[in-house]
Amino acid sequence: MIQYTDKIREIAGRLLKDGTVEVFIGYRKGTVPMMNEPVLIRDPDQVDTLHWDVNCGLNLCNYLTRRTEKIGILATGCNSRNIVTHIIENQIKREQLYIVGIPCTGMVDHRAVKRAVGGKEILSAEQQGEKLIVKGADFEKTFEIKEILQSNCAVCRHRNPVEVDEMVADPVPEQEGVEPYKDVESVEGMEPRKKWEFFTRLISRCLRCYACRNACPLCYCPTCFVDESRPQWVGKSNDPTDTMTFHFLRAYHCAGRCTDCGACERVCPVGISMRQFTKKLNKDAEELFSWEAGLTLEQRPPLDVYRPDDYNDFIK
Amino acid sequence: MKNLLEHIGIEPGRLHFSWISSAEATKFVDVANQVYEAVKEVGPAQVFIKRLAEVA
Amino acid sequence: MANKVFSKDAWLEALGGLKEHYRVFLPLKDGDFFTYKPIEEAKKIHFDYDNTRLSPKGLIFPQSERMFEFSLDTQDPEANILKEAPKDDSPRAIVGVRPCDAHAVGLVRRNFDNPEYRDPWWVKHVEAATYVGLGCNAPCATCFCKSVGGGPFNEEGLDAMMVDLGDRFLVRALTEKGEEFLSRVQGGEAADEEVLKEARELAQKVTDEMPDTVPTGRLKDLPVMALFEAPFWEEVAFACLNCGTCTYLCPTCWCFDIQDEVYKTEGIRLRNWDSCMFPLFTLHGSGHNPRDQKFQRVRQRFMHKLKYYVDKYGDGVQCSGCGRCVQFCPVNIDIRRVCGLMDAYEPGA
Amino acid sequence: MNDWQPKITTFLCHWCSYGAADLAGVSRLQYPPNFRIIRVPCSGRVSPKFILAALRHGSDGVWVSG
Repeated sequence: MIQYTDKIREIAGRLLKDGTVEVFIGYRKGTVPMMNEPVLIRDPDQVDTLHWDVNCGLNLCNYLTRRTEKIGILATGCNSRNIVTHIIENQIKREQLYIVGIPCTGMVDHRAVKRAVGGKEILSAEQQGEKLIVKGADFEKTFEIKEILQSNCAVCRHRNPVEVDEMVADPVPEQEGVEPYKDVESVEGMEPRKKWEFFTRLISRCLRCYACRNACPLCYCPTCFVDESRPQWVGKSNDPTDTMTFHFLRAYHCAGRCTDCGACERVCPVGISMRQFTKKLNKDAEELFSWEAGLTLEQRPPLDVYRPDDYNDFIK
Repeated sequence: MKNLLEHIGIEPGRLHFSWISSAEATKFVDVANQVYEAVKEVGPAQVFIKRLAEVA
Repeated sequence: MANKVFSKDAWLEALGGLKEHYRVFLPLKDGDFFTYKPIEEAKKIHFDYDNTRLSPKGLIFPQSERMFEFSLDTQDPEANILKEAPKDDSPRAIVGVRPCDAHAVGLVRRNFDNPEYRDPWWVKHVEAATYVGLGCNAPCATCFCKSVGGGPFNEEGLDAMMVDLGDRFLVRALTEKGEEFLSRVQGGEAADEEVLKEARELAQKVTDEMPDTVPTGRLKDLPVMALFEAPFWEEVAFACLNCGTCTYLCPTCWCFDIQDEVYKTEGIRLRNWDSCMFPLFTLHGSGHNPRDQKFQRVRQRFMHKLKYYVDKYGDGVQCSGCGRCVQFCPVNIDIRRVCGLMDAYEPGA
Repeated sequence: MNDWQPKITTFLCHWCSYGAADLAGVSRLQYPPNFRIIRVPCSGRVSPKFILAALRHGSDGVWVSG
């Protein structure tokens, strides 16, 4: 990924120098393995801090909300779809953005790597082409990156950005024949009671730290429903019903908007797979409205418009 | 909404939507009966009810 | 003080035999990480974790704790009277605590148990607990306990300390509580001088080899307003998501929020962990929020830990160097780096 | 179990279903008494939060009608 990093630095330097953008949003190399930190730079001299590898799994679109400058931003497939959603929802203007597209072959699931080395401490993780070399105090292990992808990346169908001003490299081939909704289907086959148990167990470790909500570029409301106090919709303790209410409504607010970027899962400190909620909505959006979020600036999202032939079987 | 609620394990018979014009009193009664029967069929709600917080 | 040596199997068996004296909690594997649970839930005990994902503070200061109960039933003669919620303060032994987490108890004590103010529940829970530590033979790369007044074999805050000597554990009592604990543990034999020497040398070696990487020396002398207005906060805070991961995993974060909840005619007053990362933390009833912006909240977290605490108590930093926030911050905001920035700051430069 | 009667929280649009319910009453049409009706200015006023709040408070069913 040295090539990408060099190219990104070159583009960012040029854009900042010629005044196309005032700020540039990218990543810098993290202080711990498999964690990179989003960074905003203003000065062309700082471009050497920019970095790109397979650990850039957050969603940079998150950092666009309520900004007013001209912004250069890196965007993978899912990130660019979120930027499109931001534009459609009037959260940012297209003219404000210079989108630097990154053809993406997926991000590494840091939990899977840690699991694969038996939970031992990882001291370094270096990417070399298609491989990730992980070192600890008493072990060294080489992984094929495609075998340790984040679960959302493994089933990604939009690896190339949809809306760009410039690409850092040629587009990569899209994955064929992925079955993105297999796990959703297996839950759909359960009895209601079993489904409830499945989801209750899924979120039982939740700390209510709201990292999933805050990492999500869709969650930009000035006041979230969990923070509203008149009326108070949901209690603040870690009571299981309150936690379920939070996860349910958080997911529901992403209906028809989620691009399955996986940022929510990536940031969870206790490893909850909350995509189980949003994926069901994505599946419904696709099956009922033939809609995948953020693919075009031309069309309004399905929950935004009325069409006489909308799905309405549920209405008596 | 209904689909996601059902997905997390709320029984399909609990949530109903309908369109009834203000002139359709008979339809209202029909649907009311359907809703009643459906809810009665699934029985008392067991899950997703907030009581006192189950905490330490 | 008593010392005992156990073979590893004998030690596990001995812990199982403590049920009549203590509720025993220890780190158990829960999915991908370790977390403190009652020994009854143990399928397998292994003392080979780096550290638990959540600190043991939750055992003393639960994420949500009932404080009072009340009735709103008008027929009830005691309606609307707050009654203290019953609590189980029978003795408990928390086994396998890393020295950083025990050090943190001392840091938190200044807040919950001081001459001005005493938090009854926190104090009772701590009094009921016996902390049995486990020295760190292999501190993580993210650990910096040595830089903040602790160390991989620091004994402060612990009642007894286990040292892993390969095939055996040396368990040393450090306080009267620890002495009592050790007297109740079945089996084991008194440690001879050789074992003690081996443990001392191990502790010395690990402590010496651990780098002291985070400078904190200048913090107490820097003017508080200068740090407050330092130019680096916006840059530090840029990536922050304002989630509560750092504060919830932190063994020294003590802030809480009080809520009343009512169901029919019964109600409870409970306190929940709160986090200075949340905008709601400082939101006034008027709608005004003095810490409205993200960088202000991030600054608050670091200033509180690394400056206000130091100034108020004339000691330490409010950080035990456990490295949880470093490892699990989803956007890699590293307190070691921020502490370095603060410590090296030259006002006016 | 058979004499158990459900509680059904019902959100009715002022202009449509609420009128229909009124007309049903005026016309002396019989329907089950298990509905706790909340009149809303439009069924579009009903937020998902309302439905969750109804369930969280122990409703056995929720009916939204426009």
